[in-house]
Parts: sequence; structure tokens; C-alpha cells
Amino acid sequence: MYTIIVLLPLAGFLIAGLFGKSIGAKACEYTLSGFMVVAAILSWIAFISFGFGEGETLRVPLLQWMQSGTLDVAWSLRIDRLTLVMLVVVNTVSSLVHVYSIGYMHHDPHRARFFAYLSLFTFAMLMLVTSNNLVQMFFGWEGVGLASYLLIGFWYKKPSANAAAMKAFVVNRVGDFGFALGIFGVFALFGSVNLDTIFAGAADVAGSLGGAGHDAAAAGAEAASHGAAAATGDVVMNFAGYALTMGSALTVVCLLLFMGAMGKSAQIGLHTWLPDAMEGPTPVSALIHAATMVTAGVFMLARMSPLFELSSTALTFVTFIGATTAFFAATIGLVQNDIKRVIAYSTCSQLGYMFVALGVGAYGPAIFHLFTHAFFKALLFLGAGSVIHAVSDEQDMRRMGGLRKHIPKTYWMMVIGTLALTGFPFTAGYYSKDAIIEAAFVGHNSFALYGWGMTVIAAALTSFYSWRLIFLTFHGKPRASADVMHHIHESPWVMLVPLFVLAAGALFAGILFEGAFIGEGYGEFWHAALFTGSDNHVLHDMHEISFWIAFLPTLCMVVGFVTAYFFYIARPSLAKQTADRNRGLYQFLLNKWYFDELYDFLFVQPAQRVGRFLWRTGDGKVIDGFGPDGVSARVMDVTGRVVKLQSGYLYHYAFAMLIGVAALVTWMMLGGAS
Amino acid sequence: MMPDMLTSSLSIAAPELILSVGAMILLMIGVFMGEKSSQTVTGLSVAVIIIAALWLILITPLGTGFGGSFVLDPFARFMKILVLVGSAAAVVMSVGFAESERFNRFEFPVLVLLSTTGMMMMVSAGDMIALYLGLELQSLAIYVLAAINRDSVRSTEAGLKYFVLGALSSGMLLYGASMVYGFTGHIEFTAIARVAAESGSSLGLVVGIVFVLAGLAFKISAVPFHMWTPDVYEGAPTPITAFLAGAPKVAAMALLTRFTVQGFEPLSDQWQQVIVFISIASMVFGAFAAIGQHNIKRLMAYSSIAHMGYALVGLAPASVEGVRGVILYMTIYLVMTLGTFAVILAMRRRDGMVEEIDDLAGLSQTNPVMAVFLSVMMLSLAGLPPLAGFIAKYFVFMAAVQAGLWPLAIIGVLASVVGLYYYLRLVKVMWFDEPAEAFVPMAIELRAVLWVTGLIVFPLYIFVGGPIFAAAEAAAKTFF
Amino acid sequence: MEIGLGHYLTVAAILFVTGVFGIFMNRKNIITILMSVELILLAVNINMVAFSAFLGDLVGQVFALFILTVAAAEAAIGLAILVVFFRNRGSIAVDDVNTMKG
Amino acid sequence: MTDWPILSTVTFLPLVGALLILFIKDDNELARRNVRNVALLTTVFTFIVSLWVWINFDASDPGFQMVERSEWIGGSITYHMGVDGISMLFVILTTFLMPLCILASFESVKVRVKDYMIAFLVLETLVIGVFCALDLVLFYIFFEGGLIPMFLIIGVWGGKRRIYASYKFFLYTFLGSVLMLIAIMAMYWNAGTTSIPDLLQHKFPAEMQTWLWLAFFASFAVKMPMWPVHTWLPDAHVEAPTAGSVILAGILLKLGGYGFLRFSLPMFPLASADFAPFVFTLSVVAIIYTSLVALMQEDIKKLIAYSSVAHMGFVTMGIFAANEQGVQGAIFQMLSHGLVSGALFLCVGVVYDRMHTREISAYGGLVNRMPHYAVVMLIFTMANVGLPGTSGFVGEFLTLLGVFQVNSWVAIFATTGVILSAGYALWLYRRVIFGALEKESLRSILDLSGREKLLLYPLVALVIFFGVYPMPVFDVTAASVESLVNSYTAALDAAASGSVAALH
Amino acid sequence: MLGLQAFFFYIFAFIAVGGALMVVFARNPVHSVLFLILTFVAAAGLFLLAGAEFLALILIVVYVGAVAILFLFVVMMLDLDLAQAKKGALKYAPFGLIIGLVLLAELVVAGTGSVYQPELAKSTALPMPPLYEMSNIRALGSVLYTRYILFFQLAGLILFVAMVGAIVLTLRHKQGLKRQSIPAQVGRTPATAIEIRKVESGRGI
Repeated sequence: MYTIIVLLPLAGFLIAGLFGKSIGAKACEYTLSGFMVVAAILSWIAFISFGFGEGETLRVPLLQWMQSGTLDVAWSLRIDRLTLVMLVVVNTVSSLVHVYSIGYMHHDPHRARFFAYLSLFTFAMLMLVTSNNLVQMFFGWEGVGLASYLLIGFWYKKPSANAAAMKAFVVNRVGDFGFALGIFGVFALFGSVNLDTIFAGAADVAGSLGGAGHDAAAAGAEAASHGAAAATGDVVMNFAGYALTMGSALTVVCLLLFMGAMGKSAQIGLHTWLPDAMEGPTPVSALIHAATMVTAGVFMLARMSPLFELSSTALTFVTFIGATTAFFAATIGLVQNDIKRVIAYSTCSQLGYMFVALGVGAYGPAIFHLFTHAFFKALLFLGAGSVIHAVSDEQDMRRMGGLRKHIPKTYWMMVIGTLALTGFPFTAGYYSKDAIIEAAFVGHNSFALYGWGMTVIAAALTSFYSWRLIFLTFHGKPRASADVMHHIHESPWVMLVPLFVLAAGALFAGILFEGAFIGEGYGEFWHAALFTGSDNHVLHDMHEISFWIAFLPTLCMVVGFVTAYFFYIARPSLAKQTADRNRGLYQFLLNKWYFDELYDFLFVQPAQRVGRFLWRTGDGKVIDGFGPDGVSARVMDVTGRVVKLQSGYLYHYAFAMLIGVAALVTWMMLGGAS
Repeated sequence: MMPDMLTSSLSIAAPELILSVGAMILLMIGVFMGEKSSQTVTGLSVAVIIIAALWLILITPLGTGFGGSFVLDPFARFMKILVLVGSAAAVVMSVGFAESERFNRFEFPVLVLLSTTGMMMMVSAGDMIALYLGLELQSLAIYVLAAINRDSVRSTEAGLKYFVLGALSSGMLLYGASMVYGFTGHIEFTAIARVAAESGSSLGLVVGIVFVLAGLAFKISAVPFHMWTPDVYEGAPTPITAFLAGAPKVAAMALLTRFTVQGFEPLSDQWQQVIVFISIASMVFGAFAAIGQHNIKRLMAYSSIAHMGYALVGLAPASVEGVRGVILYMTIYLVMTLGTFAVILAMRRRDGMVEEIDDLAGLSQTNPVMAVFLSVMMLSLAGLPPLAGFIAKYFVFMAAVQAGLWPLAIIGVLASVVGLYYYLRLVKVMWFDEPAEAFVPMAIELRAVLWVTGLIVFPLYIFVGGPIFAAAEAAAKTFF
Repeated sequence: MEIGLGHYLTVAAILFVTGVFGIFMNRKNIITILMSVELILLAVNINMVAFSAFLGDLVGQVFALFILTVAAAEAAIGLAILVVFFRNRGSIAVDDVNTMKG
Repeated sequence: MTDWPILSTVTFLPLVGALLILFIKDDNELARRNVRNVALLTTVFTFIVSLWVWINFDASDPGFQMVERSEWIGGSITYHMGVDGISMLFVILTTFLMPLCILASFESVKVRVKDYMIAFLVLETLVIGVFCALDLVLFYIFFEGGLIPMFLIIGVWGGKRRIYASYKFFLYTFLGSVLMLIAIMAMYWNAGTTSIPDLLQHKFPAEMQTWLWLAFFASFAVKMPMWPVHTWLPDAHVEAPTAGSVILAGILLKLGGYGFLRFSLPMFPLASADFAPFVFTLSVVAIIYTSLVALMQEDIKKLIAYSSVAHMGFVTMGIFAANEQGVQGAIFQMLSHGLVSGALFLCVGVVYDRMHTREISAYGGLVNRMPHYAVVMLIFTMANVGLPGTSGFVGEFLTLLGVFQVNSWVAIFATTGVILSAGYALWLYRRVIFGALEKESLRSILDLSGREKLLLYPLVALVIFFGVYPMPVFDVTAASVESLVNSYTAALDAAASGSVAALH
Repeated sequence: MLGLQAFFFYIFAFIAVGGALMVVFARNPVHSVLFLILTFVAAAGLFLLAGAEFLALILIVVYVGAVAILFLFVVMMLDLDLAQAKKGALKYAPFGLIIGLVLLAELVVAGTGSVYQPELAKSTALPMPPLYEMSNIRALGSVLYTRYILFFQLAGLILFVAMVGAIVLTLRHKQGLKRQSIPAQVGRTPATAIEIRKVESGRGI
């Protein structure tokens, strides 16, 4: 069954990719959507039934992949609760997006290709979440990157889309750089890239780091030889010139892995691709850049929790990055005008939340937020898509407004999404987000409090920009041209139904699953799919915080709402005035903290300059100049001189002979003869 | 001297007798038949050479004759066969030239025969008088041959230059010989070796060796005694050049080998330095100077200078492997040279011979067979595998490496890279450039020589290489 | 005052070097060069005879005899070549023997 | 069948084909077609026969198999052939790429077809010979011999600066290998044999190893090509005809890596260990340097050529990591690069045949008219950047994994190549394929023809197949690589303990 | 007696050297040839002093009598200009002079400076028979046609080549030159030589 779940999208991709032309776009759409729905249903079945089973981790081997020396990588599926959660998320959102796309893309000439890409993406994502080893995860990791690249650049005639696609891929590669190095590090430490071996090794290390006099022999053979056998003080890895003991080596590895997560999950520094990725069709944004792919980083950290638990330094760093991102993205979201970009920055920010949770060791809340976030963020995106669809592909909120009456269903869906996002009580977001903030508050690492502060502020900001979006789009006076307004229409049912489903998720996913994900059902639910260190009591502690602390996020939400209302409904001119008053800050935020400009200045331009320099000067002047070209020129010089020696005059010839013989005689008499 | 001893000596020297007597008879035929006889005499002279060769291979016993002055050992026999092959091929190739250039001098084959006799004597020389006389017999005939186109300024200038410098070089050689004689009391190589082994070297002896080596180096056109080579190659009529580039080099190299390895083996660390020096100088100079050439005969002259340098690489170690390498090198060099000159002799348009490299432009399209073979020759001369030229270089360098002569080996291979450049230029001209006017079809005898040599260079050597190698090894062991 | 081998050798060396000089310092005509060659051969002959005398060995003289013979032949051919060259070029000035170079 | 000299058959079959072609006159179109067909059939047949070799190959045996040996020219040169796990697949790669090359030239080569086909067939013989030769001198003969047909291919059928490029190619590589020749001779005198299996057992003195290693390095580094002796490659690639580039990138570059594996590592283990940091440095420089240079290229072929240099950097790095992952990764990377870069050059050839320019700026928006082409190109571009699931990933990953265990700095720097490669490859793809079709000249450009599909689709299939299931390659190479690595470490250990013993 | 030998040695030696220098440096080639003759004669004297009577005579006969005269003949025949201007001459003369002198010094040192080894004389190839037994010419003759027959024959071949060469190069058949043909003359018969015609009387032919 799991194999079918994973391979159905692949089959869909192949059908659409290879035979799309011959069977027609319609057939592709329905086949692929059908496949996805089946896959989604199957994953729900699996998700639910799994709990009733033994709960043991399942491993489904598919095919040998690589084998070289001690490296042994196979294509296989690892099914545990974490995987199942992801399967459900991915397949549900994906199938809904498929269905939605039938409507959204119905006038596009390349629908078959679009669906093929979607399915390809889903397949890659499933490979990622089901992988039983890091390399397969990396496959999925890069596979979703590829699909993302293709989908962002789907409208290949738009130069901006192409640029965005490329940017997404390259920036992701920067993260993958870290991920790859992390994998190498893991292999160097544990002698394997298989999760089971790594976890076993990690458990051993945990024992020895705990100083319990743990006998290393108990560990798996490979882990023993690489990991735990090395006493805590021994150097187990040389990295970048430093000889690292087990503890610091783990930190390095975790940080490297986290770098991959940062890239994929658009954390600060490597986030720049995500807003640009909005160049792709909106369903893509919903599927990839909100619900699934960007959460791969979160998933990966959760998956590797046994490792991360061993490195508090790494976790601290994760907290810091996550918190900063949550705040930073939220600030940018405040001033963006593109409806999708606002949501994109919101995604970025929410991912920051998840990392904060991961950083303080609250893996459950992180995944929980991932789970709920998928619903409401997909909902928001699809809703935004519906809006865009309605206003003839306009994305700038400054040219919307007053749409509430024209597209009421969409409006209500968007409101539900916003409520969930801002953490309105008893919506999905309320449970997961508040859990994160609470976990941050009780977290032990040195940035936990910082994380808490940032997330609380971000909560207020989130509320503000989310409502700003709603108000700007749906309320007030229409700012679109009359022509556009004339064409506004509610989306077809094929687009609305997915919205309804997601809205249901956004409303009820929290209340339904809170207990299982983070509450008292935690241990039973996860079945050790998430590892929590023995001295990690965050989950316990977070339920015991004071009311005010728990209430604070809700308060922030309200503050944000009120402010937004004040700015955009009550006194619409206030926003502009504020912006004018703080022009510097406004520009700073509008230009996304100038990250793109900074990177352009720091990396892109130097790379081009250096590349040109190396090519023209390095290869051309230096290497060729002193190498082949230079040598051949020198040879020609010598030849010219040598040929002149052959003057044609007898006496020169005779003189040469005389010199020759005199030289030889002299040489033999002085030096040669003994 | 007892008559029967003379008889045995004569039987050893029978091929030389055949050649010289044949030359005289042919001269008479020529004189009596007049200018019409050129074809006949040419044909007959080839027959004489073939008879001599067969006689040498099949009948002549190995041994020493004329009181040690004349030696026929495996080495001598091998080299003599090469000499005869080179001469025969040169004569054969001259036929078409004689016809079209109205160069019908019957003296040409006669002088070639006489010169060949001289070379045979050089190869067999057991003492320094035989060395000198053989050398002079060979040289005098070639001086004449070089100038034989007496109405041409270039030909006579070539003859003159060759003669003057040749005379100077024989003067040096003689001076050296006199020193060697004076300081050992002997002229026979074996006796010299004995004395040298007993009493070691002296200043006079060393000077003598250097002078003799200088004289011999002139004959193989090794730097710095090479200066005549380009001018003579260019000026002499092309069949003469073809002859000049082949057999005499083989003979002179044989003589040099015998003189050094047999006569002065005990003093090898003395003359080795001289050989190393002229070897390096030749390889480097030949390679560089050849790059600047436009005339293909001149190019071949510099090429031969370089090749003599490579052959000397084998001589320097004074080892059996080295001599083996020299023998193989000269064998393959001869084949390659003959093949190349077969093409050069075929470079004829309706209005006469041409000898500029650019005249070969686009040959691969106008005459693919010729182009393929010439390319094979050039790349083989450059020493590229899988052609025979590589095998030649391989064995000489191997000997040098064995002896630990690293500078020689490394400079040698680097020079071969430079050398490759100008050989490639011919290939480039033939294959890459736009075709020039086509040549007239090749004469049958040139075609025959070209096919035979070409196929030997590749791929026949793969099959005949083994036996030749064995023979060369046996020949090399003569001295050790 | 004993006249030793060294004396003869010295004379021969001087003659030899003079002959060599005659070849490469000469700018006049080729025929002087041919004479210089004769000088060189004469020097060699003196060497041979001197060695022969002081070694008490006949071979040196035999060698010298053949050198004389060959020198004569060489002179004949040299002069013949010189004559044909003169016929073509109208000059035997050393500087005129340079149509080929490079 | 056991006695049948199967390797010689594979090696010399193309030569037989070349001889056949020699007897066909190419004076009319029909004859030219015959020439093409004979060449194609020959190569296909050779490929089939080589598959037979693969089938008969016993993957569990680390030694040489199907050995043939006979005396040849004396003086130690023997005719000695055989394959082991390291060379086996290169033979297959060669025989596989050759029919594609011939097919690729069916329409693009219009002049001197006969000469062209002969040159290719001769080249095939020589290249297969290199991989099969078990005698050093024989190896050298094949190794150097390959320069000749390649020189002609570039020079006769090449582009504008073909003469410069062909000279540079020839002289550069020749210069490198003559030093190796000297080393070969020195090895003969030290070991008394030029038989590779025997030499693998021979232990050269440590100091000698250094010199020998350097000499071999001179040859293989140029061939590879490693920075800074890589500059011949872009020129040669750019000027060579399409099939020439394919062969050059696909096979000839592999000779260097093969040489490192066959000689440098096992025969001179001590020197290899000493020089490994040096090689790492050069590899890393190559990866970063050439990737940066590739970013700025304006010529499609040149860009791919520079990327080849970068990819070869991974190979050298993997080889000198000298562990199983590194070495197997290097082998895999070479095979994969053979397929991928060959395919990329074929792709360039496709548009070059239509437009007769390789300027990137002359293209743009090809996807509008050439969707199939765009897909194929995409797959190869992705393979080129090492996307998992394509063959490009496996090699890159393993080499990096291998080298990480040895020297993490190297791995870190080399991994940046992953980023840069994505940069230049996608940048190329974007400029050529994506965008609106604006250039007037491209309006009527046609998508892949049937013949071109026949060329490219098998490569697509293989690239993905080996990306997903590379085990056929690992199976073949595992035993040989393991014994290689073991003997290497054993030699190092012995030397270390020897020096320790000397201290006592 | 010893003094006398030295006296003559020095006389001959100085004449030979001086003559040689004049050969090289005389402006007129005719003078050069004459100085060459002088040098040869002086050298013959040195030969005599060294006990090589036969060679001394040969030198006079062959060289002075034949070779030098040949030179003279050619010089006269070619009608050379005297002493052409030496344009840019001797640019490298000092260098050449130095090298020449170095070489000379080395040759002298090699000839005189190295230790003379009397033991060599005992083992020479062909010890000279004492004069009282056999004269120099007889001694030479006794080996020339026996032990050294090969060289003798070779020398003959060389002279043969010289002859052929000289003829090949210089002999020209003039067109239209009438030659005596003895066989034709001898072979004439009355039948071919005489035509008998009947002349009618009273009429002319």
C-alpha cells in the first residue's frame, strides 16, 4: 500500500509526461487528479490504521541503489508516524491542488505538462518523507527542488519567471551544499547513511555523552566502530582543519544538515527565493511553497531529532534562526503589495515558528504546526489564486478592493484561512502556534527566550498583515479598472471544493489532533518517531505555564487585527502617512531588508567578475600565455634565430665546425678527461 | 699473405667485389652505349645491388679478412643490408626523375654503386685506414653526385659546399686518427681497444677520439657538424638527396658505432660525453630549425639531423641495448626516409618538380593514397605510436634510461614534441588546407617504394618487427 | 738539442690550424680553401710520419701514403666541382656561394 | 568460446570496418550512404560483441579476465590484453558511444565522409585498446595513437579555428605523455617487465615512485584535463565536430582518469599518498575555477567544455581519496560524464546543424518550437548539475563522500561546485531554451528528427537508469576497486611500519 | 750531427709554416699556389728528416709535380680577380683567432704534454724493419701489395671515382664537332666508297 501511495504520483507523471500529447490534456488532468485522490485516501487510511497496528516502524525495501564499500544505500520506504503525518499532509494538499488546478489552469495550453510537474513534485516529496536513509531523502530533496524549478518557470516566456526559477534552484543548492556535507559527516561519524544505524549510533553516543559508562559494544557494529566506541574526548572527525570530538562533530553535522533545511525552508539568509517563487502558477505556490516542500526542512530536522537532541549548540542555533526568520519575514510581510508575496512571507515566518519549536526541542509542536499550517496556508494560497483568477490575473492588492461582494465564497474561505493563520482561538493555528510560543517560553537553550519574544511579536505582525490582506482585497472601494471589475466572477466548483476541504482542515485539524500531536497522546501517537532526549522536558513544561503567557499570543492577534482594521478600514489614509513618516524603514521593509541587493553585490557580481577575470586573464593570458601559446611563441623565436645561423656562407659553416671541435676538445681536456 | 688467406678474404668481401666490378662494367656499358644507356645501366645497377645483397645474405661467410682490416660480423651484415636497400631504392626512385627532368646520366648509378662500395667498406672497416678509405670512397662519389646537375647553380653549390666541408671534416678525422695511432701504436680497432684497456686514456688519445668523432659526426650530420646538410639536401638533385639521406647515414652510423663501441669501449665514459653533447644538440637544433622551413627537402635535412640525434641517444650508453636501439633506429629511419622521398620525388606538376611544402596543400583530396602514406611517414618520423617510428625511439630511449642518462632522455622526448610540430605541419597542409593543383600521377616505381615502405611503417612492422628485432639484437651482441 | 716527437707534432698542429684558418677566415676565393685543405692533409701526414718514426712502426707511413693518394683524388674532384661552379656562377668568390640558406 | 580472443575481436573489429570502407569509393551520394551504413553497422556490431564481453565477465573476480597474451616485438613488448572491473565498463562505454557518434554524423558531415568514418573507426580501435591493454608499452601505443585520428577529426571537420585547436590538442597531450614514456622505460628497468599485472605486484622504491608518479601525472593530468593544463579542452571541444566533441568528452577524457586508477594509485601508492593533497588542491581549484569561468561563457560548447573540466575535478579528487567510495564514485562519474557530456554535445550539435552557430545569444526560446529537444536538454542539464536520480549525482556524491573522509576542506570546497554547476547550467538552459521565441532566425527551427531521437533517447534512458539503479556498474567494479584500495592501504601501512621499524 | 738535424728541422719547419701562412694570406691565388709548393717541398724535407724517404719523394712528385700544378692550372684558367674587397670582413675575426689559437694550444699540449709511452713502441702493429735490412721503399712495398692489398685496391677505386667524377662534371661534348671514326674508316669498302658511273663521252657529268 505504501508503495502504491508513493508510486502513484510517479505513474501519473510518466503518463502525463510521456503520453500527455496523445491522450490529451483533459484525460491527463482527470487521471492524475484521480491518482492523487486515491493516494490521498490511501494515506488517510494508512494514517488511521497505523495507530491501531503495532505502531512499529515499517521498512519497505524497493531496490538497491548504491553500494560501495561500507556505503549501502537502498531505495526503501520507512513508514512511521512521522512519515504518515507527512504522507497525509502531502497527499491531501496535493490532491486538492490537482483538483483545484483543473479549474485554475483550464485555459492554459500546457496543462498536461503542468499536471505532470505537479505529480512529479508529489512523487519527489513522498520519496523525501518516506526515505529510510539520508541519500534518498536527498533525492527527494533535490527532486522537489527540480519540480519547484520547473513549476516556477512554468510560464517560460516570462523572463521574471525564468529568473525566479533559477534563483530558487540555485539558492536551494546552497542549502543542499550544507545538507550534502551533513550527509558526508553523518557517514563519517556513523559509517552509514541509513536512519536505523544512525539512530542506533546516536543512542549510543547519547549514552556515552551522558557519561554513564555505557559499554560501546552494545551498539551496532558500524556505529560502534565509528561513533560510540570513540570515547567522548577522542577525535572522531576532522572538519575544515579542526579535529573534532564526538560532541562537536555532532554539532557540526547538525548545523550542516540544518543549512540544508534553511535553504529548503527559506530561513533567513536563504529565504530570498521564496517570494520570487510566486512567479509560478498559484496552485504551485499553494502546494510547494506553502504546504509541503518548504516544510521539508522542518520534517528533516524532526526526522533527525535523535541527532539534534545531542547537540544543544545546534538546537540553539536553530532557535535563533527560526526566531529571527519569524520576525524578519513578518516585518517584510507588513508592507508588501503583491497578494501572493504577502502570503509567501507569512509562510516564511511560520516556518520560522516551526524551527523555533524544533530548536527548543519541541518536535511535536513543530510537526503539529506543519500539519495545521499546510491546511490553512494552502487554503490561503488557493484562495488568493481564486482571487487572482477572478480579477484577471492581477496580483497587486493596490488594484483590488471591495471584492467581498463579488466572490463571497472565496472571501469566507480566505477569512477562515486568516483566522487560522493568526491563531484565532480554536482554529487549527491557535493550537499549534500557541504551542510553539509556549514551548519557546519554557525552552532551556539560551535563545529560547529570544525565540519566545520574536514569535510573540511576529504573532502580532502576522495578525496585522493577514488582516491587511483581507481588508485591502475584499473591503473598501474597488480599485481595479472597470473592465476588470466587469469580469469578476466566482470560481468554478472544481476550484471551490478544494477550498472547502482545506477550510475544514484549517478549522478543525487543531482541535482534532492536538492531543495526539502534542498532548497526552504524544508518546502513543508518535511511537518514538520523534526522539526526545532524556532531559528534554519541554513538552511537559509547556503545559504548565501561567495563563498570561498562554494568553499573550491571542492578545497579540487581537492587537494586530485592531491595528489593521484601524489602518485600512477606519482610517485608510493612515497607512500611507505612516509609511511616509518612516520612509527609511518603509523602504527597508519594502525592499526586503535589501537581501537581494546584498547578495547581488556579495556573490552574483563578484562571481561574474571573477569568472570573466579567470577566463580572460587566468586562462587566456596567464595559462595560455605562459603555457601553450607562450611556449610556441618562444619556440618560434628560437627557430628564427636558429635559422639565421644557417647563413649559407661556407666560412660560417666551417667556423661552426671549428667551434664545435674546439669546444669538445676543451671540454674533454678540462672537465671530461680524467 | 698466403693465397688461400686471400681467397677467404675475398670471399668475405665478395659483395663489395661484385659492386665495384659491376660498377666498372656498367661504366663501360654506359660509355659504349652513350647517353641512351641510362635506363639500362640503372636497371642493371639495381640488379647488381640485389645480387650483392643476396650474395651477402646467402653466400658470404662471416669472418675477418685482409689481416683484420675487413670485418664481416652480424652487425656489419645487418647494416650492409640496410645500405644496399637504401642504395637500391634510391636508384630505383631515380628512374622517373631521370626521364622527366632529362637527367639521363648513366654515371649516376655507377657512382651510386661506387659510393655504396665505400659504405660497405665503412661498415666493415676493421682499422682506421679502411675507415678512412671507405669514407672517402663514399664521400668522393657523393660530392660528384651532389654536383652532377652541373648546369644548375644550386646543384654545383651543393657539391661545392659538401666538398669543402667534407674535406675539412676528413682532415679532422685524419688528424684524430693520427693522434689515436700515435698514442696507441695501432690502427686496428680491436688492438686499440686492447691498448686502451691496458694503459688507459691519455690527453693525446682523448683529443684524437674527439677529432675522429667530429669527422664521423659530420658524415651523419650531427650538430655542430651538420651545417652542410640543409644546403646539400636542397641543392642536390632530388634522387641524390634521397640517396644521401638514406644509405650514407646508415653506413656512417655503423662506422661510428663500431669505432666507439668496438675501438674505444674501455674509454666509453670519455666519448660518451661527446656523444651525449652532439646528440642533444642535434635533437634540439634539428627540431627547432626545421620549424622554419618551407622547402620540403630542407625540412627533411633538419629532420635527418634530429633523427641522427635520436640514433645517437642509443649510442651514448655504450650498451648492448643501446646498440640494438641504434640498429633498429637506423633501420626504421631508412624505411621512413625512403618512403618520404618517394613522395617528394612524386611532387611533380605538368610544368616540373616542386618542392615547397605548400605545394602539398590538400593532397588528401587530390591524391589520397599519397597523402595517407606521407602522413604515416611524417607521424612515424615524429615518433608517434602505433607507427614504426615510435618503436625506434622507444628502444633508443630505453637504453638511455637504463644507463641513467636522464637529461638525454628527457631533452630527447621534449625535442620530439617540438619535432612533432613541424611534422604535423605537413599533415595539416595535406589534410586541412584547400587543395592546390594536383600532381601528375605517381610513377610506378615510386609507387612501389611508397607502398612497401608505407606498409612497413604501418602496419607490417608489427609482424616483421619480431625477426628484425632478433636480428638487431644478435647484431648488437657482436660488440659485447 | 734533440728533435723530438713534440717538435713534429707542433709543426703539424700549426699547419693544421693554419689550414683551418684558411677555410673559415678566407673571404677571397674557393681555390684558396682547397689549398687550405691540402695544408690540413699535409699536417696530418707530418703527424703520421712523425709517429711512424718515433714508434718505429711502418703503418704510419702506409697510412700517410694512402692519405696522399686520396688527397690527390680529392683535389681532382674539388677542382672539377669548382670549375663547374665557376661556369654556372661566373665567380668563385666565397661570398657568392650562398644561394641556399636558412 | 573460452579460447576465442574476444577482446582482440572487440578491439580490432572497427579496424576491419575501416578497411571495408577503404574499399568503397565515395564519389556519389549512394556510395556515401554505404560508407555511413557500414560504419554504423560496424560500430553496432562491435557494441554487441562487447556486450558479450560484459556477459562473460565475472564480477567477483578482482583480477584480469579474458587475458590474451602473445610475444610481440622483442625487448619486453608483448601483446597482452585483458579487462578487470575498472576497465570493463569503459570498453562498453566506448562501444556504446561510437554508434551514436557515427549516427550523429550522418547528416552533419557532408564532405570527406569516407575519411571521417575511417578516422572514427580507427579511433575506436585505439581507445578500446587503451582500456584492454595489459602491457604498458601497448597501452602507451594505443594511448598516444588515439591522438592521430582525433587530430584529423578536429582539423579536417572542425570549425573556424580548427587548426589552432587541433595543434593545441595534439601537442599539449603529446607533451604530457612523452614524460610518461620515459617513466615507462624506467619502470621496465626497475621491474624487468612491462606487464601491467606484474607491475601491480611490483614495489617500486619510494623515491623512484615520486618521479614516476610525476611523469605519469604529467600525462594523465593533461589528458584529464586538470587545472591548469586544461586550456586545450575548450578549444578542442569548440572546434571539433559534434561527434568529435562527444568522443573527446565521452571517452578520451576518461583515459586520464583510467590511467590514474590503473597506474598511479596502485603502482605508486606512496607517491600517490604524498601527492594526494596536491591533486586535491588542483581538483578543487579546477572545480571552482572552471565553474566560474563556465558561468561567463558565450559559446555553448565552451561552457560544456569548462563544465567537463570541473567534473573531471571530481574524478581526480575521488580517485586520490583512495577509498572505495571515492574510487567507485570516480569511475561512475567518468561513465556518467561520458554519457551526459556526450549527450550535451549531441544536443548542441542538434541546434548547430540547424543554425550553424554556437553563440548562446543567437538562441532563446527554443522550447516554443522544440519541446522534445527542451525536455531532453533539461534532463541532461540536470544530470550535469548532479541532480539525484540522474547518473550525474551518483558519481558526484560518492566522490565527495569519499573525499570527505580524507580531507573535509576539499569536500567543502568541492561541494561548492554543486552550487556553481547549477548556476552555469541553468543559466545556459535559461538563455537557450526558455524565454519567448524572439529571434527571427529561429522561427522555423524544427524539433528533433527521428534520427536525433534515436540518438538521444537511449542516452536519456541510460542517464536516468543509472541514476536510479547504478548497481550494474558497482557490481562490476566492486571487486577490483576493493582489491585496489586494499593493496593501496596495505602498501601505505607497510611503508609506515617500515619507517617505524627503521626508527627502532 | 744532432745539431745539424735540428738545424735542418727548424729550417724546414719555418719554411713550411711560413709558406702555409702565405698560402692562406697571399692576395694573389697564383702566389698561394707557389707558396703551397714551397710548403710541400719543406714538408718533404721534414719527411726526410723523419726517415720517410719514399714519402718525401712521393710528396714532391705527386704534390708538387701534379696536384700543385693542377691548382695552378685551374687558377690560371679561371682568370680570377685579385683580392676582392672584404666587405664587413673579419667581424668575427678576433673571435675566430682566439678559438683557433686555443685549439692550437690544445693540440700542442696534447701532442707534447702528455706522457710519451715508450712501451707502445714494442707492441705496434707493424714494426719497422731496420734500415740495414730493408730500405724504406722496400719495406713499404713489401706490405703494400700483401698485407694492405685491400687498401691499395680501395685507393684505386677512389682514384677511379675521381676520374669518373672529374669527367662527369667537366667533360662537355661540343655539338657539331667532327670526330675521327676509325672503325668507319677501316670498314669502308669499295662498294660504299666508290661509285662507278659511266660517263658518256663528250658530255659532262
